[in-house]
Amino acid sequence: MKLIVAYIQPDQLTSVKQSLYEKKVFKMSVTNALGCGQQKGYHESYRGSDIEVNLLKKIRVEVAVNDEYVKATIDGIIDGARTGKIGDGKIFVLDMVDCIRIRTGEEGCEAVG
Amino acid sequence: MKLIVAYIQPDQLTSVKQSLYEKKVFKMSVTNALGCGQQKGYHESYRGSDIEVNLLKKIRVEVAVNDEYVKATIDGIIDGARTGKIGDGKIFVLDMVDCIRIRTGEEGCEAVG
Amino acid sequence: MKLIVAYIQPDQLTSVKQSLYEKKVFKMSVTNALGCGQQKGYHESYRGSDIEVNLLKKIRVEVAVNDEYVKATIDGIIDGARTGKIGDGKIFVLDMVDCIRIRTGEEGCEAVG
Amino acid sequence: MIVRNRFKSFALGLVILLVFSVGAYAVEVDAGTVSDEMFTVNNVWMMVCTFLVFIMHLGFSALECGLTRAKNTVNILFKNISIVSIGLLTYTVVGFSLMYPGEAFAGGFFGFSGFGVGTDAAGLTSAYNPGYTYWTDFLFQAMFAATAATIISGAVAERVKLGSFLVFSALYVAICYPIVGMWNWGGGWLAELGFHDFAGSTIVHSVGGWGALVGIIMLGPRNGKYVNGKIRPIMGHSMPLAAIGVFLLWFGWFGFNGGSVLSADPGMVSMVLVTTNMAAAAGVMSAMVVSWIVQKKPDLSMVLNGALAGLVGVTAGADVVTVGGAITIGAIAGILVVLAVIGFDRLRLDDPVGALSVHLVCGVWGTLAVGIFGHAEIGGLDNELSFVSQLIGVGSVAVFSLVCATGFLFAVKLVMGLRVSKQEEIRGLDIGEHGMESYSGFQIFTTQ
Amino acid sequence: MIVRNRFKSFALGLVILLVFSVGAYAVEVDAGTVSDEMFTVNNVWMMVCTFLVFIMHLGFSALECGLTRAKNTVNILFKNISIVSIGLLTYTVVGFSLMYPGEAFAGGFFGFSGFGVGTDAAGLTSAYNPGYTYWTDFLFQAMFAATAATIISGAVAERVKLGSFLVFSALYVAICYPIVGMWNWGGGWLAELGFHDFAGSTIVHSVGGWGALVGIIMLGPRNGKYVNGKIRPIMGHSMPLAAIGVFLLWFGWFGFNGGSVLSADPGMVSMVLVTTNMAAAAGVMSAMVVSWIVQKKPDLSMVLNGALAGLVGVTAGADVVTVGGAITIGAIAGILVVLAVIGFDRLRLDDPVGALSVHLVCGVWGTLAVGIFGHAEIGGLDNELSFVSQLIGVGSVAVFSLVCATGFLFAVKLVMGLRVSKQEEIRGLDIGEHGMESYSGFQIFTTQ
Amino acid sequence: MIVRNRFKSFALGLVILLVFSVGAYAVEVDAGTVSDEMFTVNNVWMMVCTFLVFIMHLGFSALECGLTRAKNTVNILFKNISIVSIGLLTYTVVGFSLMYPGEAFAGGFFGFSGFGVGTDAAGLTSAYNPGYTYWTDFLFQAMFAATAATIISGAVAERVKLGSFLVFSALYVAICYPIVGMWNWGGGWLAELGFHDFAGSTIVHSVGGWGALVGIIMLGPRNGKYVNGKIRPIMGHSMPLAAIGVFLLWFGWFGFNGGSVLSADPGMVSMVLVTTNMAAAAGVMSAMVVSWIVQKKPDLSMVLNGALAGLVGVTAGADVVTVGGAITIGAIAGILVVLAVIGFDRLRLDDPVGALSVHLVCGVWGTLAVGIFGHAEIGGLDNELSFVSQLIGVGSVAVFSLVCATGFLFAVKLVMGLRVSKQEEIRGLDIGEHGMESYSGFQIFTTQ
Ligand SMILES: Nc1ncnc2c1ncn2[C@@H]1O[C@H](COP(=O)(O)OP(=O)(O)O)[C@@H](O)[C@H]1O
Ligand SMILES: Nc1ncnc2c1ncn2[C@@H]1O[C@H](COP(=O)(O)OP(=O)(O)O)[C@@H](O)[C@H]1O
Ligand SMILES: Nc1ncnc2c1ncn2[C@@H]1O[C@H](COP(=O)(O)OP(=O)(O)O)[C@@H](O)[C@H]1O
Repeated sequence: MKLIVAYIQPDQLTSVKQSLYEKKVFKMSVTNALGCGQQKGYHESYRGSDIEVNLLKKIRVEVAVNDEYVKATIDGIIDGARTGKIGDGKIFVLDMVDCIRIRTGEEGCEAVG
Repeated sequence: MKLIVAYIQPDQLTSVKQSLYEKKVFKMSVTNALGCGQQKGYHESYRGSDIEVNLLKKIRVEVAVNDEYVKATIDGIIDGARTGKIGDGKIFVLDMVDCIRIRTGEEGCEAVG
Repeated sequence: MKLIVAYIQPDQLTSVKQSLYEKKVFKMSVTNALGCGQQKGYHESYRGSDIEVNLLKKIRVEVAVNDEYVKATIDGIIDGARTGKIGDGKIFVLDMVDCIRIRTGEEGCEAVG
Repeated sequence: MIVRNRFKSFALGLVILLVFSVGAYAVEVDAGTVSDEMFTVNNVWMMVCTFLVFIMHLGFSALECGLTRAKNTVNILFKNISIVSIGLLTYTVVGFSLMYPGEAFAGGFFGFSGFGVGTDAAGLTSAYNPGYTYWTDFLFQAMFAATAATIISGAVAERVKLGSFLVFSALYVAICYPIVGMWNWGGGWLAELGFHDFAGSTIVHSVGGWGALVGIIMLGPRNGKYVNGKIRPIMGHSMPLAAIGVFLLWFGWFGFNGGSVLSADPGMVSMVLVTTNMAAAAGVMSAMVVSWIVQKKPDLSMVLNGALAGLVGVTAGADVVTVGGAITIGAIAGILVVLAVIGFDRLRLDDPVGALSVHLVCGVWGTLAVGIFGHAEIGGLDNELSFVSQLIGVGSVAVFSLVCATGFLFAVKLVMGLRVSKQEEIRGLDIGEHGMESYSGFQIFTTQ
Repeated sequence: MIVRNRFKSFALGLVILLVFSVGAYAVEVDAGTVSDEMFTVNNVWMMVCTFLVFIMHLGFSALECGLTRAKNTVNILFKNISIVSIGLLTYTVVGFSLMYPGEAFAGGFFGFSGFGVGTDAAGLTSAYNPGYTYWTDFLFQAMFAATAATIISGAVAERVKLGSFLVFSALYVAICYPIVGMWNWGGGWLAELGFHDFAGSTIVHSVGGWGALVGIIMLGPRNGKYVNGKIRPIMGHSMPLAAIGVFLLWFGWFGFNGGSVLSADPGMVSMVLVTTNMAAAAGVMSAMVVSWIVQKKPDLSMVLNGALAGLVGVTAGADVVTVGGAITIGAIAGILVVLAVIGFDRLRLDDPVGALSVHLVCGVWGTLAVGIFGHAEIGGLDNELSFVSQLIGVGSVAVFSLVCATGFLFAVKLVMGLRVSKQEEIRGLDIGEHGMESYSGFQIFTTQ
Repeated sequence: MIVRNRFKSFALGLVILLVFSVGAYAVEVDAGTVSDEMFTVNNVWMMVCTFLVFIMHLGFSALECGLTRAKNTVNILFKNISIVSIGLLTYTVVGFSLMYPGEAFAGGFFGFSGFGVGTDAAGLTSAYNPGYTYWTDFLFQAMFAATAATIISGAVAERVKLGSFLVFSALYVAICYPIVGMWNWGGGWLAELGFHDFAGSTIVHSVGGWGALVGIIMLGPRNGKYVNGKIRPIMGHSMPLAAIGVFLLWFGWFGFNGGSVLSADPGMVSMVLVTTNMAAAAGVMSAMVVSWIVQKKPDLSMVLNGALAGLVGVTAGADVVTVGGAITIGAIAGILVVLAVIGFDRLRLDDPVGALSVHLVCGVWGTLAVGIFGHAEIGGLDNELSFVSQLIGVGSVAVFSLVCATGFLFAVKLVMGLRVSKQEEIRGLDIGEHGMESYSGFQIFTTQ
């Protein structure tokens, strides 16, 4: 089991959801986040003073999948999120030791899907 | 050391906190998130057009614990979060390599508690 | 590759960014969170009833780094976040199996930086 | 001036029903009792007061939204804009004729001069009244009417079914309020008795307050308010909205009380504005002091309620008290409101916006205070003021309002149900009743 | 009274250009036609109406912000406060002289009495007009002027370039609006024809509406609104702001229509206020019913639009309809607005705030309704009301406004471009055009 | 009219202390100088202006909230509603008697006619003043009084202790403001000198501004504003609130300046409204231009300040300038305000809302501008206008206000301390001073 964490552009969320659906990945969790990477920030100016904003708005997607789905999930995310511009984001893959469905108490691979 | 990540229903947070306390787990971090799983979404309608909302409000709880506490923590979360209805959420368990307390610099198991 | 997760005081974010920069760690993702630990909460009162608030505002910082940067990153966070007062927060280190840059499809260590 | 001999009036009835009715009135045309100029300036002042009372509905909306949770905001705004409209329309159809039936149709307790509104040419001259035309009279009174229902809205917020509330409001504002209003302002038995309620501490505010009390009891507290015998505060989601609400209500009170003089009489109106403002200011200060002492830190929501408390308190006697009297009434109202908010919570009466404490408690207090601090000669009244009359007024209005509210609410409960499901309450009435959100895009914790 | 013999007037021109102009007017000094007192009270009422119309601009701003996304809020507020100022200044420089050229300079279709404003002593007495002084006249009219541009602002929100919009607005409000206004209120050919538009259903609202239509077509829909042939709603970010907007607009309408009587005539003004309020209330109720039926759950934004629909609808005939007529007009407007919002969306005309549905559709409806429900004798008019005249008025204003709007917008598009880049649109105009955020610190999802 | 021979007045004193005082006044009863009708209409206008000035306090509150951070919003609202109340009450107890001691008690620099307020029957007739009754006079002036303290509130926001601020405000508004006011409007030495300050550019706005300056210097900048020699902007949390504030202030200015005519004189009042509005519009446009040039992108907060700058600027001379003069004054004020905001920041004077730039800089500018653009004959003044008198007025008020503010603030600092702890400042004054949040449920980043 793996926990896949992806940072994507906010406006790509809908298309990421779409392409994950096509890969039969239906479950995910989403948080909003600020990210700082290669992408240049922008300047805000307020009452005459400048401020550089380099924490840009991003969406953090978390998907827990069984190992056989890892590739599909990663591909799905890339398909949906890639625009080719700097700032498209990253995917991190973590090992997951266990997974439990709260409602039923199911454990492991059963619980993931 | 494990990092336990749980997605629960927002209104169960108080009771999860409660039951973790009873299990002597006092530390945790909470973020709000949107989740998409088995639970059906609902329809919003705005100015005559419909939209299906299937990213539902969830709470993400993160608890870092030493290995001997893993079971207690999972049980605590289940106790507090289970309502028996679809949408109760999931628990993900990750391996944690290290933990540091920023204030003192303590490392490892010491730092977790 | 490691994924480093740190909970820090909100007002230390700027100085954490600063000291990570000095350590040549330029990329990170930030979410806001609520935390509950050793730090005492405070009382709010609304229309005559009291409520104890013990979920305090925190910032969650996530940095993916290659193994040789782990120490520098942890030191950077500690440098920037330590005030010596309870509530300074914690750092969790997780093993990361893989990393993909969405824009280019690069994988592994390449993708992290 | 343009002469219109007959007016036909049609009125859109409750929610869907269209009630068409034609009213032909024959007010006797006296020679005008004041000069055209005086009549015009009086009427201008009354129209100004009318729009001030209108904007109070925005005040009520903002206050109610501010002191409740973000997930019920659409619902609250919806209720409030509907109530204004329902109030105006039902007042057209039956309210005005019930409240001011005129001598021909009068009775001590009940009178009705037919459906709809309309006037002949005399209604547009000072023969109708030296202070205003027929239309100004009607509109000013119609704006008042909706207020009683709006008060209830705040008390039952965050759990009442939309449809049920609208039907109840329509009934209450169409029937209960005008009948009570007639007792005093329409020349009924309370007026005969010498009961004095200048601008409605009892007639408007406590009528709303009693309705709110019944609503709160019949609905029960919001989910999560009283848990394991402990009070868990449910915080309002926007203090700026609450403050905007209170400032606008205070603003509107210039018209609510200032217009109740029913003319632009310079001495009287300006004195009423002074007593009104002083009571509000005193209510703020005393609520602040009490809140600071009782709650350790001064609570903004209490101080906002304090301003309203002072205003409601002085409303019954704004024309018969000295400045000192007004300050005293306001200060006591400010104390009462803080203690009442805390007290009602102890009694497990869950009132999200403090409607009971403000409108009921201070409405009663203000009416009784007329018997204590009022001087008939200040207001140029014909009769003496008496504590006993005031008490009778308060009591009889209480009984009638409680009966009406209970009856209507029971009927509505039977037919439509009163309260939304627990699940809907948790998710919020915005999604449950309207399928939309009030702050799309904003991240809002909904743990409560 | 203080006598001032000559006034020089300077006027700050469009955006940067300062246009200095001196106007010396010689209104013939008649003996006053009304008493000083009557003149004063008339003028007080007109000044009151002026500030009521002013606050409508806050209403428009709040409504537009509320129904759009948080990331464009700074931009919307910026546009709105600029438009008021541009409207006031251009009206000073050319607008007033175009709209009310006076007999000396009049023509049926066009007249101009020179740059700037100014009056001699007679302008301050009832010799100028029994209802108001020259200055009151000017300011009241100037407040109206900006409204037409503000209407367009809502329709093109979230994608129009700031500079382009400001230039377009300046042109539209300086040239198109006053010329159309002159046709009717300035005594031009529509007035001669017997066309009746009491307070501007056509002259103000549909002029704005036609401009909005052209803007919407030329700009195209917002990114993400119509995807793969499906309509994806883009939700407004703050229903409280939207509701504040509508309440303030309703409030302002007391002045918009009440002031259009052009005096404080008690009977006429109070009747107009009644018809105005009743139409608004009816609009709320009928929009509620339709929305409840069509959308399954009642939509707050529709009901808010319903109130405005009723108000816009009754604006043309508020002085010539019965209460029943007003309710009917308002109720139909409330139905129309809901269907129009849905209909325009089907036509892929992306109108974030419903400006077309409210101002154009109901403006046209209200104007035509005068030919159906209006009675000339109620308003004391000299001429008869006719459906045909109304139709001619609606049509001719449509043609002229469409031509102006298209011309101006094309010119602006050529020189400056009209629409922001897609990237800027996604990130939000607040950052793109102003480099700032409207809700600093708040977490806002920007997936849309 | 109702005759009241003696009024007793009680007044709730500062914060806790109740000061009871009885005032018995004997204004000589002249035969009325104007007709009853004229007196009534004058008085109606003045009452209208009074409620307009009242709602400015909501404007100030909203603006101050909007331009500061969400974590201090409860505190700001609390301060503002308290100040209105404190202002009204202290003005009752001492302010009115200090500011308008009347001939019997007058002095060039100081006069006092005893505690409390009250009038005999003559105070309710035009014998008191052809423009208003005693009570209208008092209430209108009392509404002005609170304004000076409110101005300071914005400047010291986000770091001042609640209790200390309230005590300071009470002192400043009870003592400093009325004494300065008397110098000019109460018939004191500045009036004798021929100093002209129509509605208070100096008497109200710069009195507030100087107090703000002392407050800013004594408190120091907010934590995090100036770091390592660099200016780090601290963004306001809600631009819609800020815009609501400015629109309401502009709205209120119709009464602030319109009421300062002290009657409903049609020519004079309407001209004053025109100059007032034109200056505001010009301030918006020039601030926009300057901000666009200097900051590259036009800053909404600057343009909002520009409107206020124009209004403050024209306040001293609204009755003595031409329309062209008003536009010029407003335009220059709009330029000054943008440069001043940037300038004060360079000087490390941390003024969250721009109170110094708006009220002090433009207050001074407006007063001096009377000496440049003013024509005594436009305002029908007895004396000539002179730049030197204006300068003396500005200077003497500066000295007195600075001395008062410094004295009071030092005293308060000694006894209670002025500034909250750094930790409280970081967490927010809402939790520190009030134990509550302003936006419960919303996720707000508090990194700043
Ligand atoms: N090493 C990292 N640790 C944590 N987050 C990262 C890291 N690298 C990238 N991110 C996240 O991914 C986002 C996009 O990265 P960026 O470098 O701007 O684009 P790209 O990957 O296309 O070069 C960042 O804003 C940040 O949220
Ligand atoms: N595979 C997954 N990856 C990420 N988040 C998940 C996954 N499965 C479930 N979740 C989270 O758990 C929540 C509840 O899951 P759901 O399937 O609706 O209920 P249940 O687990 O009771 O069947 C989801 O809304 C989502 O936030
Ligand atoms: N075991 C844990 N699991 C999850 N989060 C934790 C844990 N321990 C600490 N935290 C996070 O770190 C924050 C600071 O911890 P706290 O115990 O208050 O301070 P300190 O580490 O200085 O003693 C907490 O508010 C919480 O967000």
